[in-house]
Amino acid sequence: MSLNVETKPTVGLPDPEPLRLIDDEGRAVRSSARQGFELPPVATLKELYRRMAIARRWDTQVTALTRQGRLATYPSALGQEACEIGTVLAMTEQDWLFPTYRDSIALMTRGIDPGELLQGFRGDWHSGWDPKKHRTSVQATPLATQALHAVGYATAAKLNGERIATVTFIGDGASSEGDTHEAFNFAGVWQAPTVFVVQNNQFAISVPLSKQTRARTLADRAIGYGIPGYYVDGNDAAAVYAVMSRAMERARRGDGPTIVECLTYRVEAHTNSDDPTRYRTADDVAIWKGKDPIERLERYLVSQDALSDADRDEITAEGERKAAATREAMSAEPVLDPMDLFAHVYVNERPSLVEQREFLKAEGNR
Amino acid sequence: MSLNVETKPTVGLPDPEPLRLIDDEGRAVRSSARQGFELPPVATLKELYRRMAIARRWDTQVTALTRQGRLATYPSALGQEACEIGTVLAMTEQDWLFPTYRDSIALMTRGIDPGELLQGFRGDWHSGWDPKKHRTSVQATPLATQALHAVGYATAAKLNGERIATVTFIGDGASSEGDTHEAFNFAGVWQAPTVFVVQNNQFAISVPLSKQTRARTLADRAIGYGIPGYYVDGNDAAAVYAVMSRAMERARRGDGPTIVECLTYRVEAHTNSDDPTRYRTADDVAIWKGKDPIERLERYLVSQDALSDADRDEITAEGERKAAATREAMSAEPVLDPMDLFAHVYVNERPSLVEQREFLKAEGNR
Amino acid sequence: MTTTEAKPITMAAALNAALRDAIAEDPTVVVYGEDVGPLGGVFRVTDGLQAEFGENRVWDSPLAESGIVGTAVGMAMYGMRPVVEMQFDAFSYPAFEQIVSHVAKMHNRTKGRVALPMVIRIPASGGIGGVEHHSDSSEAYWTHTPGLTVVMPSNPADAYSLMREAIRSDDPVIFMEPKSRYWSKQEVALPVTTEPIGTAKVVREGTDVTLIAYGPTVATALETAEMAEAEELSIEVIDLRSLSPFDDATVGASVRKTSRAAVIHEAAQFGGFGAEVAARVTEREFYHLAAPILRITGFDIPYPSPKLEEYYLPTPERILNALATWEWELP
Amino acid sequence: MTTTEAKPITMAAALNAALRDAIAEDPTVVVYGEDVGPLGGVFRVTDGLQAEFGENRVWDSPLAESGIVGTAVGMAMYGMRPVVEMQFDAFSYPAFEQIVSHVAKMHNRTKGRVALPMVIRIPASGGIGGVEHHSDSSEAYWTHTPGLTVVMPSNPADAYSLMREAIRSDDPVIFMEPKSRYWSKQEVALPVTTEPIGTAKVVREGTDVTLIAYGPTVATALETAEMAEAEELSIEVIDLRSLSPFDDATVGASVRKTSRAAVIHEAAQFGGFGAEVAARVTEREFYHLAAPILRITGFDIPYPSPKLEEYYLPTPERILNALATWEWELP
Ligand SMILES: Cc1ncc(C[n+]2csc(CCOP(=O)(O)OP(=O)(O)O)c2C)c(N)n1
Ligand SMILES: Cc1ncc(C[n+]2csc(CCOP(=O)(O)OP(=O)(O)O)c2C)c(N)n1
Ligand SMILES: [Mg+2]
Ligand SMILES: [Mg+2]
Repeated sequence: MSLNVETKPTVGLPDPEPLRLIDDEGRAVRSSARQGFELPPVATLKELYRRMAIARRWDTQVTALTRQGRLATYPSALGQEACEIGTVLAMTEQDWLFPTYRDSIALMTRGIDPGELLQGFRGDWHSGWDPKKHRTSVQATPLATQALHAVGYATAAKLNGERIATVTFIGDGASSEGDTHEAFNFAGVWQAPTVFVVQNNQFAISVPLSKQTRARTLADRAIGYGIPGYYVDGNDAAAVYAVMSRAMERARRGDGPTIVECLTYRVEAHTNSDDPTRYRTADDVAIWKGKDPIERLERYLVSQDALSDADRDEITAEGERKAAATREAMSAEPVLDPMDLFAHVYVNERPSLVEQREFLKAEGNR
Repeated sequence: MSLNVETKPTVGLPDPEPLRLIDDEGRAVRSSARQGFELPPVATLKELYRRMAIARRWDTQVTALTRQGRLATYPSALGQEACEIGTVLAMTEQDWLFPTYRDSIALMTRGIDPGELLQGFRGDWHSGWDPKKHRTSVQATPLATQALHAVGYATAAKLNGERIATVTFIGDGASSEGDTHEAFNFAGVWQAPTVFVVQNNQFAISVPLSKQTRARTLADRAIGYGIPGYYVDGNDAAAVYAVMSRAMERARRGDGPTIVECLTYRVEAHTNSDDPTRYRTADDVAIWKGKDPIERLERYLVSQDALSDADRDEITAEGERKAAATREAMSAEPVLDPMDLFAHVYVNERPSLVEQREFLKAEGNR
Repeated sequence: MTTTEAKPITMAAALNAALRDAIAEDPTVVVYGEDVGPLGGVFRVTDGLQAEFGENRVWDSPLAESGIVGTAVGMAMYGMRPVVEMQFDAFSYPAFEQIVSHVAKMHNRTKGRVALPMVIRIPASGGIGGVEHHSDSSEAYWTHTPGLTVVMPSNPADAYSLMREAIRSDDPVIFMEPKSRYWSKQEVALPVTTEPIGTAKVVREGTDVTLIAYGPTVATALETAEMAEAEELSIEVIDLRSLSPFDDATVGASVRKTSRAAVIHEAAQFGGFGAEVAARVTEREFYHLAAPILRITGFDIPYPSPKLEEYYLPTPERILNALATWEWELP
Repeated sequence: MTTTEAKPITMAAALNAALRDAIAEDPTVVVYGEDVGPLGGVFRVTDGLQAEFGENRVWDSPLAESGIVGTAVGMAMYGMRPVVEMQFDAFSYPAFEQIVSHVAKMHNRTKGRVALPMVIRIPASGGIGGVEHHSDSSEAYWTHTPGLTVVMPSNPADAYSLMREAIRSDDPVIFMEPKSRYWSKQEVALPVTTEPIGTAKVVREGTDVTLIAYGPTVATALETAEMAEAEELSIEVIDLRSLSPFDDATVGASVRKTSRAAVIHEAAQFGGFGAEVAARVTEREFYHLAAPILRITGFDIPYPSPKLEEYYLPTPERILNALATWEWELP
């Protein structure tokens, strides 16, 4: 495409220390260490906190429902709320999200009804919401494949003169797939308005990061595509939000893609059917529980006198409301129509599928 | 594997100026600009020159034979002799090469008989030599796929305690494929003794480098894998040889992989069936013809009084001998046995293929 | 719109005209892939399109097939109609996951909310003396994948018409272009509309045997029919055109008439598309069949090197020999 | 060597024992893939192997299937016997190019000079309530590819024996493990040697109909045969075990005896492996067949979500209904 400018970019390597704006203890990091980013305003931090707390409550509820057998499977994002919510709040409604199975809380936060959202994991239908309505694609299972969709969508928008950006989440494990490379590279060459959020939660099911890459950071890859890369403390919602906001503006402005690695930790098992005791110790998990993104931001807000009892009550109530709605949605036994199996395979009707549908119908009537 | 050391490497970005030891005019580059590399001894430079000149003569002969219809196709490496020969001379006989269709002159230089070597391009059989005898794999057509074979072979050798290295050539176009990424990454994580030679000849058929990457250099990717990367003037055989020698020793020593980008130019058409006038001007080509790797080294050797008339005569004679042998080999009409079609599909005999072979045999007898 | 008097044009030119007309007519149509820009594709099917429509409609992408198809999925989600090229069958394999797990499934998994109107062009099959990996016939991989539409024209008129329809279709289409027929000519006036996707066509009537062919083997079947006339064997030839959906009605009617059929393709026989043809026609027309449906196809070996491909490809002689093995007097 | 008295073991345990014995016996055998190390694989097939043999024999690779298969090609060229895992059928697709263009072709293109003794394990098919992309049946893609050997055991004894043979084979083997049978038990004494690759087995004798099944559908076919007894229909069941090579002799003999056959699989019907079975058996045994060979298979749709898979999978009822559609009195 002619859209790509022919000058070579000058991008440096990301700082080897993950960028953080609020430290583990909930204190603002001194400005000189902020790599040029500003702490978002308190109102924004409060909203980040609020949405993370609600997401945590909801995620815990879904895990519980899964244990009770109400869902077939559920990959929890517990501990990764700063990455997920920091990203989503930096998006506008017009931006598109291309998520993975891990990112249900991001989708919930983007406003997708939990009943629709969880259809796939309950096992009713592969995907339950209208991607176009929520500008949020299906949750991709084949790893890294969705990153290319994000680049394609963004490029089409750019060709069409629409000033939006797309975001895609990629796991540390998925970063090893060829598609991640191709997505980074196409985005670089086409200067696609896409922000890649590499959620480095340090595990791909059981496989630790050290078996996935020998690089210092995954963000170090960015320079190989002429793309700016950031290495961010993924348990610091303020930092994720600040970096994502800048990257999204850059993309919408037409200045191209960004790779943002968020270093975090998968606190829960990979899914309910995983047994993490086989590959990591409770101590490891405890260390990372100690770096909890929600508690960290809470401490900061408390230190700023920015979190009233009324705020807390409202957040708790909203979390409980979401949890209750989800419990209710998941306890209903949906009536599924097996004839739907044939309805959406093609847009254009196929005689052979009509035959097969009639066959199944006849079997039901037998 | 446990073989990979758990410490993170410290590798820097390659210099943005391609490393050269002998400049366009055939003068030795001053030591301060040599990035810590030494000019190889004159005897080595002479051998590089000699082999390049022979390769050039041979390549030209094969192109001519192709134009005469003796071969189905031939991808010439004219202008890329420094990359090809500089690489091959840095290898020992024990090292393995995993080449592409572009690298016939490397294979010829490694001692593969031209008749066997060209079987594939003549159309007799897919590949004509014994890879094990020459420690040289088949010429890969599906782009970048061979890079993974090189990594696997190297890793197996390492697991087996054998101190060899593998080399693979990758084109600038092929560097965009997912397999290139996976090969770099596996090599980094497994610390495979593999040297990746990215022959950046600035075109993938008609597609110029600017549509292939937005990075400053392809070698910039190396840091994203924790692998050392070099950006080398691919028309300077001395530089290619020096960097490759260091990389190969490093690999054989057990210190892991290296990525070496050699900046060069594809002077000929992609293959005989290509029409480069559609996508580049004669002027562009002329510029690069002016940077000819063989002339450059010749000038240096002459300036050192290192090239006698006897040397020149010997080289010309050897080149003509190779060319004549190839003409002869390619003018013979090989007798092919269609029954071979069924002989090698499996090691274990298959009744169904025996049936099909007998069917074809009966047809022939009809 | 390309409007021409009837004149002989090649399949490559017909495809080129179809792409040109589609791009001109619909601003959402974009064409990209490897070498489709200034070069016009290695088979010149996209010749001149970038010059005419600019780099925002027709462009060269990085060399990565999964990337090409994966980005096309995103573009189609946006509302574009991307037409992308895989340079040869075997070079579509890096895109296999994107095609099978996404292109084929998106409409279904979203309950019809997201359609993917995209066309994946694949210069297909052999017969052109191509070296290793340049002559695969990949149709069986795609036809077995629910969610894909797979077509393969055998002549310029169908090439034009099917391409226009494929681009207009809201379903993703694998568009296989028989390489060996690119330069075959036919008298056609453009634009031309032939039978729609899903329709096979009787291209020669006959009474004794039905030869079922598609793409490159249609010419072989017609030649066979010609030769058979001398032996007073009347051969009907069907050009499938659309492999998926499959036109059971047209094929069934012919087989009920002739009672004998053979399917001809270049791909390896084992698990090839001919297996589906034979199985489904037998299922439906068993009591009308006087003999088993034969498959005259490639052998179960990798596609041969150029000098050996003549032994591999189905020829009229091989087809006639095969027909002679039937027990014509039985049952 | 695992030596046990006859006792009930699961297919997962049998596979685990086979891998253990192969690693112990042959120093060139290595096992790698995603999560095969400390976790022992998501289905525990490699459980305990890394602890027993160390990280240089069994290890977790980066998450990239093309990388896994591509490096295994290189290892096999070196003389190793890599056994690699694709976590689910659909996740083998990124490796499609390496498998089809290299694994399948290396021995042939080098005129037999380079063999690739490697095994690609694929936990296959559905029936376990897996979410999207976790229940594909990919066998038709592999069986259509010349150069590959494709096996699929249905029971623990075969799982052990076929795995040992696959690892010893100098040809590359696609080893499909029916996920829904991983926990099914059988009384077996290890080590056990059953029929070799290339051999199908009559697992139940009968006289009226032959049911041809493999992997997960063998149990379904046996259950059908049991139920049919009540209706005084005598069903013979064949477990194919080896899809490629295909055992024409065993299947042919059975069909000549029963005159009627049906093939049962989970994959979509169109272009599925059943098409090959139906086509080739019909070709060879046409004059012995009293009815067309039926295919009772998945529908031509993407594999359904967990709550709908029961409507998709072939059941004994569906099979019996299908058999009832034959015109039993004809011809
Ligand atoms: C192509 C592909 N290969 C394998 C899998 C099986 N799988 C599902 S999740 C997973 C681990 C992914 O790890 P990561 O990318 O780090 O994401 P996380 O689960 O940690 O969020 C694997 C191997 C898959 N879904 N797709
Ligand atoms: C996977 C794959 N896609 C496409 C092709 C067709 N093709 C053959 S060579 C080539 C260009 C390769 O360019 P580059 O990697 O720069 O190598 P060069 O030919 O310049 O040496 C293409 C597109 C292929 N061989 N393999
Ligand atoms: Mg992870
Ligand atoms: Mg190139």
